Amino acid sequence: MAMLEVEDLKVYYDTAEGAVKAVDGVSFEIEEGENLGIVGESGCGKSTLAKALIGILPQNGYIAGGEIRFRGEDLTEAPERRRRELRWDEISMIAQSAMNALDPVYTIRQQILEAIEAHHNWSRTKSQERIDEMFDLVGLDRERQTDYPHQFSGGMRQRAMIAMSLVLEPSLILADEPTTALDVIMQDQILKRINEIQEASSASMMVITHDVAVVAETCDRVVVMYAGEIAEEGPAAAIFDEPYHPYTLGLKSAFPNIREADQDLVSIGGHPPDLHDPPTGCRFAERCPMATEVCSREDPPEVEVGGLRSYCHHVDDIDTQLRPVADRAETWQNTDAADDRGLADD
Amino acid sequence: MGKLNFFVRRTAQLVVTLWAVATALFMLFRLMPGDPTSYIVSPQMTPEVRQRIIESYGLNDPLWVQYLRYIENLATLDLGRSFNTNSEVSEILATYLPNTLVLMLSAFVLAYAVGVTLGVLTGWYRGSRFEKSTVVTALVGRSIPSFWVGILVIWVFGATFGVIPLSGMTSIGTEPEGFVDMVTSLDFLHHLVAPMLVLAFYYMGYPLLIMRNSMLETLSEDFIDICRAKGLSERAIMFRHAARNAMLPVLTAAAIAVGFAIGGSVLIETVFGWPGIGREMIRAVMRRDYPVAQGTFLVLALSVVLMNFVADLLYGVLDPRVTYE
Amino acid sequence: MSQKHERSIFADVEEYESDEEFSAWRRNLRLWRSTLSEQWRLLTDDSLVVAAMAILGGFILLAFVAPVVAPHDPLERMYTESGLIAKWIEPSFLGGEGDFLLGTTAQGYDIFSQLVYGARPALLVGFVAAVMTVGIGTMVGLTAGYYGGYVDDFLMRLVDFVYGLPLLPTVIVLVTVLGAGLDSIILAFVLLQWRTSARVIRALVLSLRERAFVKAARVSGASNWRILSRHIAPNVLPMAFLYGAFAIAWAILTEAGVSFLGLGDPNSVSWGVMLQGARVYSAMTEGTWWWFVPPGVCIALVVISGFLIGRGYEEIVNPELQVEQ
Amino acid sequence: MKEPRNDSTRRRFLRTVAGGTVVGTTALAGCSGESDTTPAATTEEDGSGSTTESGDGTEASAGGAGEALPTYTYLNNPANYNAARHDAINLIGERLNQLGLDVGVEVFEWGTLYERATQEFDFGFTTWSRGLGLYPGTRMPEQFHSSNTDPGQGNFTGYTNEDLDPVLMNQLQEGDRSARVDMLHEIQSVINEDVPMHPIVQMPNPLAFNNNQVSNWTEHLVGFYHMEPQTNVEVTADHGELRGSWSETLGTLNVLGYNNETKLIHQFEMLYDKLVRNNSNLEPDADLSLATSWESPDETTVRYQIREGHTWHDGEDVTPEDVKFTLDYIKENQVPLYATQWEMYDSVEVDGQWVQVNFSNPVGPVHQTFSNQIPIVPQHIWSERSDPTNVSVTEPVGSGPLMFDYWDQGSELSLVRNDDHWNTVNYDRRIWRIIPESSTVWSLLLDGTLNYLPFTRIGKQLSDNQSEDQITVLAPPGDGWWHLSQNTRQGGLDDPVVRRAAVHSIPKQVINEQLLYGFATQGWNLVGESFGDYSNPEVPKYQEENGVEVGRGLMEEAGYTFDDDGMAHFPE
Repeated sequence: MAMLEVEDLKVYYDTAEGAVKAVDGVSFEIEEGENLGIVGESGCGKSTLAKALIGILPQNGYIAGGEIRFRGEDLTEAPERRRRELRWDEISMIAQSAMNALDPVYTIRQQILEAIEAHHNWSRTKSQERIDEMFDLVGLDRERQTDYPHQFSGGMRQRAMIAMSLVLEPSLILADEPTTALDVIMQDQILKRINEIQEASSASMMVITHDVAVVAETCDRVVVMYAGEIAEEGPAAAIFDEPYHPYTLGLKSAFPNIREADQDLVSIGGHPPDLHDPPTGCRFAERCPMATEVCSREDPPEVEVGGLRSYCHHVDDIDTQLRPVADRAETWQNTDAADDRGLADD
Repeated sequence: MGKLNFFVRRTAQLVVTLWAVATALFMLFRLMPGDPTSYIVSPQMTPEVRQRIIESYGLNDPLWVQYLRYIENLATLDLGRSFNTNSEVSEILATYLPNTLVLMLSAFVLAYAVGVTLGVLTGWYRGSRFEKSTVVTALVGRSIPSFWVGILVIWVFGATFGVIPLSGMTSIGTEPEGFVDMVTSLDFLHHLVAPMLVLAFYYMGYPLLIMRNSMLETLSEDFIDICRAKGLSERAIMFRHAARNAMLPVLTAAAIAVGFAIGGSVLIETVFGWPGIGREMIRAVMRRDYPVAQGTFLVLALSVVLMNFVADLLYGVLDPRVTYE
Repeated sequence: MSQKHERSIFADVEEYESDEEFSAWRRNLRLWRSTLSEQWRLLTDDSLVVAAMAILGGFILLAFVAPVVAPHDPLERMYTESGLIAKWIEPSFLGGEGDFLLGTTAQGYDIFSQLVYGARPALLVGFVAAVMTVGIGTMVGLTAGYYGGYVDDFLMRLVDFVYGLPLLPTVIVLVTVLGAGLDSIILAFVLLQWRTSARVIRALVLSLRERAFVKAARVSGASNWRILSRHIAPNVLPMAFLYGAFAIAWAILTEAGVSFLGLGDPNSVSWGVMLQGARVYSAMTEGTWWWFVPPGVCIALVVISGFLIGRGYEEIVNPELQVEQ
Repeated sequence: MKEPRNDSTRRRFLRTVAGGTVVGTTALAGCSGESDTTPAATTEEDGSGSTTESGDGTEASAGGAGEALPTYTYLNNPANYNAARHDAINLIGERLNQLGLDVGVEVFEWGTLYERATQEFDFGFTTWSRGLGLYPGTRMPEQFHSSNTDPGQGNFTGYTNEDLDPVLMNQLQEGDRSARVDMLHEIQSVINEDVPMHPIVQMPNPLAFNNNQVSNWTEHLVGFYHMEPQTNVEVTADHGELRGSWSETLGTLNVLGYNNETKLIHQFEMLYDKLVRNNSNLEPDADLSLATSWESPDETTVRYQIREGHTWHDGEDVTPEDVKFTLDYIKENQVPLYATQWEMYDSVEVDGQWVQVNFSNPVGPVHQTFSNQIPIVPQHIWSERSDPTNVSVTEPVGSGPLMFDYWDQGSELSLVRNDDHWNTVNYDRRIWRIIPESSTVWSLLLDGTLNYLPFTRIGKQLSDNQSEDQITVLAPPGDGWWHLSQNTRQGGLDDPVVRRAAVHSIPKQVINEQLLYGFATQGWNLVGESFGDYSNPEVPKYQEENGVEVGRGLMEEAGYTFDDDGMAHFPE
């Protein structure tokens, strides 16, 4: 049995214009000690997925169907008390931007202590030792525990965030864009640190990012999401070396590959569909260079190919039609409105 | 260094503001229609008596001399004597100010406690029917003229049902036993209830709405999500984190709220026959009792300026990000 | 969620702006129209706001057609058939003699007519005061925020000073100096209340000044006047409208309070003056609620309409308050 | 400065009633200004001749033949100051318009109104309350003497009549009562003919009380605050307290430093004794007085025998030295409130139990203008005080029938019975409560929390509530009246015919019956019937039902014409 099993999960938001189907029938598993990456553009539902897993959906968000089984226990059915017990103790998270993820009016120490006290009845000394340990682990000066967040630099804050997320030795860490807010050098440091820590502890990790490189570096297995659905899933190496879903291909081409220098960066034209009323058939069809009439009529089948689980009508043709030209920018510019409206992160 | 520096600078600013208010007031009262002496000096007094009275008020000196003396007296807290009763203005203030403070502060504290709490809840339960009805109630409280509410309350609960006293601070024939004893007496509390509630209802909307807006902003911050992810209880998040952060603008607003509070209490004191400084000010203004009007007004202005000052200092305590640059 | 106003609402105009002033202005106009109609749509989505607009609209209409609606002149003494002054007459629906819908006052004036005519000064005070306060406040805020430096320092100290004055007491003193009357009340109110919008708009301008589209305009060599009038002012206007709506409410409340204390224009009719009359003639003890309840209700309705519209608009102007999704 | 005797005397009586009227009346109470009875500050003026005729009374006739009469301003007080009077003025204004005078009624705050009328003479018509005090002749010179027409002097209507001037002065120095009566009668008939000032209504001294708790109120011309009614009244309530109310705070308890406000007169009347008080028959009465007997050996000397065995509230004896001290003290310190009085005498001597006051001029009705005015204060307390007007007195010590108990500033004053007084009150304590809202006051009177309302406002409440079982309302005639004064300096109003026409137009009946609910009596003479034989019954009455037509007729007779709008024009 996997540690976390997500089955046909649906997460919707109520809005004035109707329900937004942010996550619409997603299934995957995370094994003990495994690193799973979730990749996708902004607004594809990956952050919503994380929030649903840990149970902090905003007021108008709700789980519309499916199951989240943590070590066999269905969290969607669990009482709020139980879920609260599991939070941080078993499933913790590293937030997108540590800048805003720490309460500005309390010291770092107070905030870590608060997490401890919410779950354990440890003695002061034990808590303190644990916090010291964590500070050492993430490479922060113990003396600065009593600083306020605004006294830390961005990198330090992210380390503090990591220290906080690890303090209760959770089984699963959800890292939501752990490095986005940092500069490149700092990104690298933090990623390394995360990897080290994760290897040292036996925790599983779910890394959510739009940055393919991050996933490639840290994850064992990857789930690619598009418009609330899974596009493709499989081992990290396979996904990046030879993806079968056109979207994955495009995404891969959109990010600099550390291994292949001098590569042109491309961007996928068009924008994700309106999730109030998602299109029938393949949701990527509108932006897909390979789309045919069947794509917008029928839901794509699940296809096992090359060690991957892929959802596409045209898996068979991808090697011949798309892969050779995936690096070219014009391949992805097939739609006329090429403006990126820069939708806000959800 | 930073903190001290800030304190010194802020204090200097306070003094300058007070000086400006005092100066404006001085000029204002010299602009009042009619010769001020005509109100204190009976035209038929002997020239000697008249002269003596005018001199005793220093009204015959050139304006700038009067001004300098006025400022000098202010600095030594000498606010002059009432034109009407000859009593020292400082004495009048000492008599009425505590009464106003009791009424205003109790109403203010109540309004802030209830208003902020409801603000937290309405912010937290955004979109609920509770939120909508609370917000509308708060708006109504701010919109209905407080003096009119006071009149209705007296009419309904006082005159018709007889559950509240109609006027004053103590029952008729109650010998004063000292301020503390009076304030803690049941009789006093009975008299306090109605004006306090009317005032609090009027004050409440402001902190409530500000707190709600501030809560909404705070609740959209990432750290709230983290707090929830940490498995904290709703209450802990709502109050320890969201409310604590949302408090800051409410605090600044408190200074402004004091200004409104004073306006409200001036009217309520009049309606409820509360022997307070606001009622005394109205009397003095109506009767052209300049020294008393000046004195009471200065005290009211002082309380606003002082509140601003305190709010600034408190802000520094409550928000660790303030650096006193 | 917390998408800030990063773009000027003129963003696309500026991008394409050429020498063709004419077409630019046309674009301006079109953009304005679409922005306003969008805001109008959002505003009218809220049923409370629609109700508030309907009430306010009703009163505005009433103010215009007052002579048609009111059966009598508000200050025309009524006489009974036997030639006596028709005073303290009960409303006709309660069986009072004569044909007075809401009865008559102690002076023999028709209460309903007074109520109808009372809409005029209320709205006059509300709108004139609102336009003036917000006008002055916006000018000061723009100047201080945009030019910064000593100008800003001076203007903001001035605002600090004005903030040191409690609203109602100051208005009372000013009205005493200026002489009782509607114009004095408006003037006194404006002299104080511009402070709020000045402070808020300055803060807004400070942030606008740092936005990309303003910086870009400055780099491209646009004059101060051009930047102010084309880039900053239009973005400030929604906030100015917002404070205008609140100023209407405050002005009417202030007028009512001051008139209630007897500082209103005694030769005119307003709701505040009516309430004062009811108080002077002790209508409360007489239980003649038809005299002192309707004016209060009217004040409350108009004021709450102002607040509701203001609040509704605030939710649009300030995206933090919008329902998150 | 040496002044000829007669001249200085004349000046003395020309003073207006002092401070009280100007400053002391309250803006909110509405009853204030009704009782400004006590002549207080007066004086002597600088010798620079300001008492000479100003002569501006007759030169103002601006209007040419056939032209319309100018527009006039009728000064009105705000409704919250005195509602009934406010309404009455509006009503008279309407009638004057009907008469054909272009009169605009304008409302002014009381201080401003008074200044416009008495300092700037910027008015056509004006009305307020005027009290005459015990002796109705006291204020006659002030109001009508030709030499008193300068700004700030009492004759604000600018009326001049050289023939009347000597009469106005002499009645105040005349020792013989019947001669005084004759002179007053003459003044009344002349003024009634020329009408610079005319009484609209004679105001009563209204009192409402809860008859379950209080009884036996007796009447007195000056009002129910007087010692005689106050010692007659009986309290039947269990608490044994007389409980009254006023809308405004007292402000001070300094009997030498107040502004003659009614609310304070009410307190000091019972806290202090006076040399002589007049009873309800307006006669000096030893039973009410600190002096047990008095005599006047010559026309400038009065001797008072001081009551023996009387004590101050703190237990010290009241001695003739205290009386001498008081008189010397107020003169020495020129206490403004009693300036009229201290200017009258030169010196005071003690002779055993007797105190002799030496006046500088003959004094006529001395017990109505002097002996009944000055409160006697204890030497052992006041001798330490150098600046009597500015002393802050929080626990006054007097010798009157009530003693200070406590003063909760802004809330209430409590006075308790002085058992050692020769004329004790019939209740244990008297409470004076500050309640600004008159509606509240009535509720409290009805439920017995309060039991008497002195100086209650005349209005619908008084009228309605008198039908309640537990409420009794008394409204005996007082010494005051509402005057209609016309500015004789203005064109048109300089003609007695126009003034008479205006007086004819006053709807006295409507004002009394409808605005004053019949509590007052229609005014017809400066000195009303309440003054007994001082009132001249021969004076013709201006009380026609159809006054406007009568007035018009008068004017037409004198050659005035009326245009199509009904507005009056000067004779061709």
